Amino acid sequence: METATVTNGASIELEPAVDIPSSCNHYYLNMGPQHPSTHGVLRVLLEMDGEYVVEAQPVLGYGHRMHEKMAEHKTWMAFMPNTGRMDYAAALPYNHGYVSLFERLCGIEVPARAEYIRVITSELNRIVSHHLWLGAFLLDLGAFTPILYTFDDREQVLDILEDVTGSRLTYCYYRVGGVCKDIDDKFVERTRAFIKRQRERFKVYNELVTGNIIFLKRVEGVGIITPEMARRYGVTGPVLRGSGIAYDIRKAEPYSVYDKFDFEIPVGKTGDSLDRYLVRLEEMEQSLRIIEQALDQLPEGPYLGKVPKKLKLPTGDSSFAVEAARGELTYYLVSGGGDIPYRLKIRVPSYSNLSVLPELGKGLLIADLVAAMGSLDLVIPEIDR
Amino acid sequence: MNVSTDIRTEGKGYFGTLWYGAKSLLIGLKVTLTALFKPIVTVQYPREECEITPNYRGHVELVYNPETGGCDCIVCGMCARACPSDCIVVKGEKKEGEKKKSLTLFSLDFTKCSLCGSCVETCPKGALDYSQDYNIAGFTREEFHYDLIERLKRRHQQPLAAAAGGN
Amino acid sequence: MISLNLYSYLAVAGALLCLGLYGLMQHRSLIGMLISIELILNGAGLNFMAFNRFLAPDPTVGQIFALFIMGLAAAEAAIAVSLIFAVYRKYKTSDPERINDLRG
Amino acid sequence: MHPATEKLVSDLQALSIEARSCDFAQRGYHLEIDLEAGQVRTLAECMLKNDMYLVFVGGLHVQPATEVIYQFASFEHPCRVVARAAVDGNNAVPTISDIFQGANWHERETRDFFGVIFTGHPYLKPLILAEEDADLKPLLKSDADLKESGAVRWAPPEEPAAEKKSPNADDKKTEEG
Amino acid sequence: MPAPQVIDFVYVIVVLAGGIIAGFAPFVISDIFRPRTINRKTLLTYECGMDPYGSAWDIRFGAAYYLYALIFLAFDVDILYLFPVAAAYDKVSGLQGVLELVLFIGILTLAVAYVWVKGVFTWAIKREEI
Amino acid sequence: MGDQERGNLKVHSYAAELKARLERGEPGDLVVRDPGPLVKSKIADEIFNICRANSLWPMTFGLACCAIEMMSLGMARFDISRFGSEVFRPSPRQSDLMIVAGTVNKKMASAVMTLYDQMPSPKWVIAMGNCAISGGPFAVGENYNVVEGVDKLIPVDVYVPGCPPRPEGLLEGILKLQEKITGVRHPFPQRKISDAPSY
Amino acid sequence: MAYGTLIEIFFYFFIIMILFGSWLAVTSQILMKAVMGLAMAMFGVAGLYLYLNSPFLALMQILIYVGAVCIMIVFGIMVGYTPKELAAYAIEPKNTLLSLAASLLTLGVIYLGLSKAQWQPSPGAGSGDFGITNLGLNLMNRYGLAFELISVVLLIAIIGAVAITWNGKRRGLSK
Amino acid sequence: MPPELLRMIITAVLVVAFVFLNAMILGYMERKVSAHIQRRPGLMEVGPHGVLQLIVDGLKLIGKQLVVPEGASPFLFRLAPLLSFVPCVLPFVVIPFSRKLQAVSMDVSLIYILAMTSINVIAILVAGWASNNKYSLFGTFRSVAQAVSYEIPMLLSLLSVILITSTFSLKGIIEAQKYYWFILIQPVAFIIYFISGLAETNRAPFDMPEAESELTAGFHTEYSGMGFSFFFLAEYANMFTVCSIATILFLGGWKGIPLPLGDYTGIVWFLLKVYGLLFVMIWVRWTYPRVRFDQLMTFCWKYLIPFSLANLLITAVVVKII
Ligand code: SF4
Ligand code: SF4
Ligand code: SF4
Repeated sequence: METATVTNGASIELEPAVDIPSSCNHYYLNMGPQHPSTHGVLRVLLEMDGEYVVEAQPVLGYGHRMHEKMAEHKTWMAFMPNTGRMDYAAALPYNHGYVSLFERLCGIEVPARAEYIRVITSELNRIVSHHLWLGAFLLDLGAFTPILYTFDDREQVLDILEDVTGSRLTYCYYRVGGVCKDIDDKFVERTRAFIKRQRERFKVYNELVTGNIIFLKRVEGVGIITPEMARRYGVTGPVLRGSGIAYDIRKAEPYSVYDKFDFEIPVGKTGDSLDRYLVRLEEMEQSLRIIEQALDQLPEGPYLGKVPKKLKLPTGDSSFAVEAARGELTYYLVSGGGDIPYRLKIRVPSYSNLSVLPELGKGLLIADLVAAMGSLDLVIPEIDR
Repeated sequence: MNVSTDIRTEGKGYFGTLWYGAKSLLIGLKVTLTALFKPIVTVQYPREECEITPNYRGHVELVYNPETGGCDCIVCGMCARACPSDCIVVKGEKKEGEKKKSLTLFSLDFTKCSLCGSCVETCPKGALDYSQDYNIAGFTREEFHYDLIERLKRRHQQPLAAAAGGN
Repeated sequence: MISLNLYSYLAVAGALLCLGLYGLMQHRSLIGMLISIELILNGAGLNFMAFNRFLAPDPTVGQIFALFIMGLAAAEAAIAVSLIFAVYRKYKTSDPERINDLRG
Repeated sequence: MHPATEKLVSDLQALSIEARSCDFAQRGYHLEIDLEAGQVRTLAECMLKNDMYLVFVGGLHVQPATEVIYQFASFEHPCRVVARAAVDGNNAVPTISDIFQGANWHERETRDFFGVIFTGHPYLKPLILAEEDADLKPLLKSDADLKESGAVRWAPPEEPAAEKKSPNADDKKTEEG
Repeated sequence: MPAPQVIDFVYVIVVLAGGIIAGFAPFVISDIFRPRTINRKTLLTYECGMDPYGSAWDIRFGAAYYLYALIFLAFDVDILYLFPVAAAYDKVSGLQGVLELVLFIGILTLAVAYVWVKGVFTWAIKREEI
Repeated sequence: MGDQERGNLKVHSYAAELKARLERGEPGDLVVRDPGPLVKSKIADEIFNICRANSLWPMTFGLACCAIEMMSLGMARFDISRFGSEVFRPSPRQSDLMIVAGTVNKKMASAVMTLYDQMPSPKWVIAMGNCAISGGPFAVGENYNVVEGVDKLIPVDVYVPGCPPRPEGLLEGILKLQEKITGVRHPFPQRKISDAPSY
Repeated sequence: MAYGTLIEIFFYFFIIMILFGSWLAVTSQILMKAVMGLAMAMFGVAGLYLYLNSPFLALMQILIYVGAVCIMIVFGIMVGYTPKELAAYAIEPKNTLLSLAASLLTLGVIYLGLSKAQWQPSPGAGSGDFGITNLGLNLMNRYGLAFELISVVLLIAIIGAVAITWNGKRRGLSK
Repeated sequence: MPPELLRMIITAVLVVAFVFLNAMILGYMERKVSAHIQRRPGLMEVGPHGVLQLIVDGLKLIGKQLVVPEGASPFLFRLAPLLSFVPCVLPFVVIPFSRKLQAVSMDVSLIYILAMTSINVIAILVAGWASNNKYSLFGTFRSVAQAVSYEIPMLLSLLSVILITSTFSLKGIIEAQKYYWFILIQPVAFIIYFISGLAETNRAPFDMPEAESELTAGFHTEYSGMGFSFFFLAEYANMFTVCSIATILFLGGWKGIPLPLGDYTGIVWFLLKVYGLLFVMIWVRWTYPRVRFDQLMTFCWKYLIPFSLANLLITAVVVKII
């Protein structure tokens, strides 16, 4: 066997990297960057006291991919693939915000059909993202089977989306002025079938997960985010709604054709992990409703409007907020003319959702920290950009 | 709409929790047991091919034009310019007695491609399309620096050879 | 047949006692001392059992004694370790000598 | 304008911060504010009082001085505010991370990318970049690309159509708030 | 002549030997054939891909775990005393046996009750002051 | 302990080593010491190789978008477990295969190298996705952070291109790796595809 | 007879186990190893109990000492010591000699005692019912009081230990 | 060589072989059952329906490098897997597979099994401590606190059966279930025993020490190759032991519909029952999330122990009344 340099079993000679005073019970623990529950490449530096977390300090940047830098060197279309890669779990809302930003800045009309297609596909993508989250969250809680069930459902949507967009994950489907491919009857049919199927699946989720006493005990009262805390941190999306604030960009600043649909904003009461879980489940149902209505109302017409071949951006700045799967996504673009943005600031939802963690994690048990982190629905490369 | 329902266990009491918990656990077991006897959903890949949608975006590929027996590319270089990751290199030369340039090199570095579709969309002649290669893997990265003309030739050996002979 | 000889058991018990004593003086940590005490108690238990087997008319007495010794050893270990824990928490050290320093 | 937004504008007025209202359909925000570096904390406090939340803090590398951009919005009513503050001579602005805790990381990130120093920040260490790259400041423009701060603003309302033929140019009116 | 139960335990010891051999054999085979490459950080303690902070031996865990072990220790020994009693339970006279057992278990229950009331079993989800 | 105090916690990294490796452009001298097996036997090696090829336990290690497709591969639709590789081990000590699924940037690079080092040999690496192969969409002129290909850090055995590759692609990669280990490609006779799975 | 020898061999084996284990327990600098030694010695003693006709006690020995006391001690080590502190506990030679002398002296005394004493096996010794049932009967009848008392002792041990260790406030009790 | 000695050696070989075989069957079963619960085929390609997979896995682990990390205690680090594996073999000696298929019949068999399984805890402690890895140590603490806590309801529920039978001999207990299985008169004890058994063997939903999402791989985080596989062998052997005790005490052991050569073929019923229980264990594992550590302990002390104490008392009284 390979022997270590310290041979007699005592680590007396081993100097610890950090000199923690021996009177201190606390110790440091790296959780991540490679850790099953940090969903990729988040690293949380924990200061622990036994099972309790004294301080949880996320260390970001292990997935930093220079999106903001790249945006400043590319035309809008060339940056398009990047938007789909920031939040790979729900790429279409990112595409949506990005193209809408340019449409807003340059005042480009989008055909109604294109807007409907966007809404349908975005909502499908939101459901996919929630599927992924649901599975991963339960995996964090130690249940392995639900993730296979949700992925099974997810594959159904991915099939539908792949048929129209050509890819399964990192979509690059929308274009300024519309979408790059029309949907057909088969799409409508399959989507309707999916809606029916998904409604039935909710029952399975509820039986297997929601009602389960172990699950409830794991999430009840864990990781409470109060509305006041949410405001200070700028928490968004289902996390915010779980805290009881009914704020949804789709309602607050209706973009695209969201004002034409009848849907509700689910909100929680206590702001614990259970509320966030329930909010997301209900959101899936609401998305299904939106898709249903959109399919019913789907107008005929072109799917790609008239767009100048080379987009000339006016000087000035513009901001566009959309409700991505994880919350408010804001693109803020500063343009100095030409066809390349001068600066594109992307405010991603998980960023602020994660920034709660140091306060949220204080004094939590490590198992609760994992549960709370899972309920925040983090996509790390989105945070790091 | 408020989602907080009566499922919370708080305040259910000692025996209430026990009763509720036992019931919920049994229901959970029922779900997995029914799943155990349902058919599997797996597509067993190397043995069963799954259907790939015709819209699948594989790496880009030159489109074969049965009329000319080659491709329609006019070596305008639009695709190469549109590509955000500079994966495409197009070269052509003007042969004697021909109006258009003819394609001599069309290389694609697939390892940098992000499958954005710019090249396909910008091509004025529609000479590019996505392939259906969804299951590629190799031992070196150079294997994915494709020479698309070569690939086109291999796909349509006969017609291209005939066309070459005719020239 | 040394396994049928009372003295071999007594000798082992004696060895346990001596080693325990040695350890008791040797170890400077409370836990080490506890370990040594456990050894001594074991020696005693062994003694009881040996006498029970070879000398006593009633075969249960020695067994019950040995059982009780085990119970007492467990209780003693529990209390001792919790004392160590309390001492540690109070003085942030478990070294008996340092505890003296701190008090003095 | 929503009454709550009006109250915000008047509150800001009282703090001698002037907010101009903008056309939402084109810009995606309702109020625009230009700030001195020293006013940042006043603004943030006022925003917190008016129940706004912080959307982001970002940098913008322009001449003559790097600008720090703050965006605020409200959960209750449609109101989005963009505030720009140019850094002072030391490349610094005061931190607002004690007012809006969410700003903590945004400020660290801005330091990473632009090298802006947020005075009073509790822990201004690299967040996104590796420790070795602490001085990289990747989003700083090269001299060739660097623009005047005026060159990235919406043109004043007097001369909208003259300069560029933006389709929505006639909508572009900025009123003094 | 050894007592018969010793023969039973000779079986046990032979199986023990078998187990030890079975335990060592794979290690030996493995020792012969396995590769032994050492990279720069192969011998470093794993901590999610980072260099660990300090040694794990410097950690002192909280009282909670330790308390469980402690209560267990006393409890376990208590229950073990019940073993011979249970084996003889059908032979003792009715009332006396029941009484003694009830008394014994009652004392045991007292211990649980005490610890329960003390709140050892109640972990706070969130520790307020650290 | 406050933030300031944490400031003096040195974040250890391979910084210098990383720089050198990136400049060299290839992994270079990874091995510190390799005495080799006590007995080198060809037959034993072949037997072990067959076993190794059929029991590749990957490490749970996802970096970005591609990781989701890697997860998909473990899920019911694709089911990597048919090849005995569903045992995603969270600890590198127990895994044989590192699937680098996603973008490796400079900050992550040292962790990738550490994890690779901590895997006991024999070990293999699959670079999944264009990012892991060459930096993918991020290998552009203004790149300041992304490592252009994980093969600059650690030796890569199989490359699976795509952005992201379909799970079948990764499966193909694993089959390729089996081919590399054993030297032969196992034939998979095509079965007639059953009707679309009923749900 | 083959068993006889085999059994004798095992007897030596157990004795060696006891001696080696307890030697490890008292001399090892690493407390963890000391506990391992203790466990080993306990096993040996359990083996000797077998030879003393009491498999039940042998098993109890394992259950209580190995399964409970050793675990307790390990917890104690983990809670109370760090290797750095243990480094401070190096054995001083003077101390060693002293303790060695003391224990050797004890050994001598015991030896003297043993050689002087003349124990006569009482009639019927070693032939009674060593079984667990008989033990239980005696425990219920003749030693009933002791049986109850030991549970009281253990109750007090639990209460005492919890009272010493438990500091409710530190954990921020929610109830 | 005396025939008795030969018998001993054969016993040893059979027992050890069975431990390995059992691990393979269980490993295969676990992976197949979980796969089908999740609606996928599971092992397929290595051997027909993947039956050779576990052998292949085992051989691979043999051919894998063993890493003893720097800073670990080398001796204890290597000792731990053996310490975990070897005692797991021992209980098989006394398990009565059928009336005549039992190597040794002691009158304290049950205590013997309990004593042997309790050694596993020490192995876990040593493994976790010797690794000098925080995750391992963490897993160790949890695992040990859990194992010791759940030992109490386990013992108590066993005692309620012993009060009825008044014997610790496994054979005797089975014979005592002449007319009915004890699960009928001791259902509470059975449930408590089964739950405690799940926790004792660290199976989900009580798989604290291996809680992947929190502690990576728990106490065996640092173990590679054979070291790791021995922990698995031990886990599976322990599962078998726990389930066979449940079968013997509550489900009538080898009893079932009489078969020819009943004294030997009882093993069919015995194994059917044991693997049935093991199936339930696997089924449960793939259904539930993991409970939190403190809830686990709370559940034990607040529910299981009071209930089993009550059950014991009631049994004690009822036995005397009848
Ligand atoms: S799809 Fe996009 S990245 Fe790929 S070659 Fe075409 S333009 Fe380039
Ligand atoms: S854009 Fe089309 S025609 Fe032009 S070079 Fe590319 S493939 Fe050829
Ligand atoms: S290759 Fe494409 S999909 Fe994969 S990580 Fe890179 S950007 Fe994401």
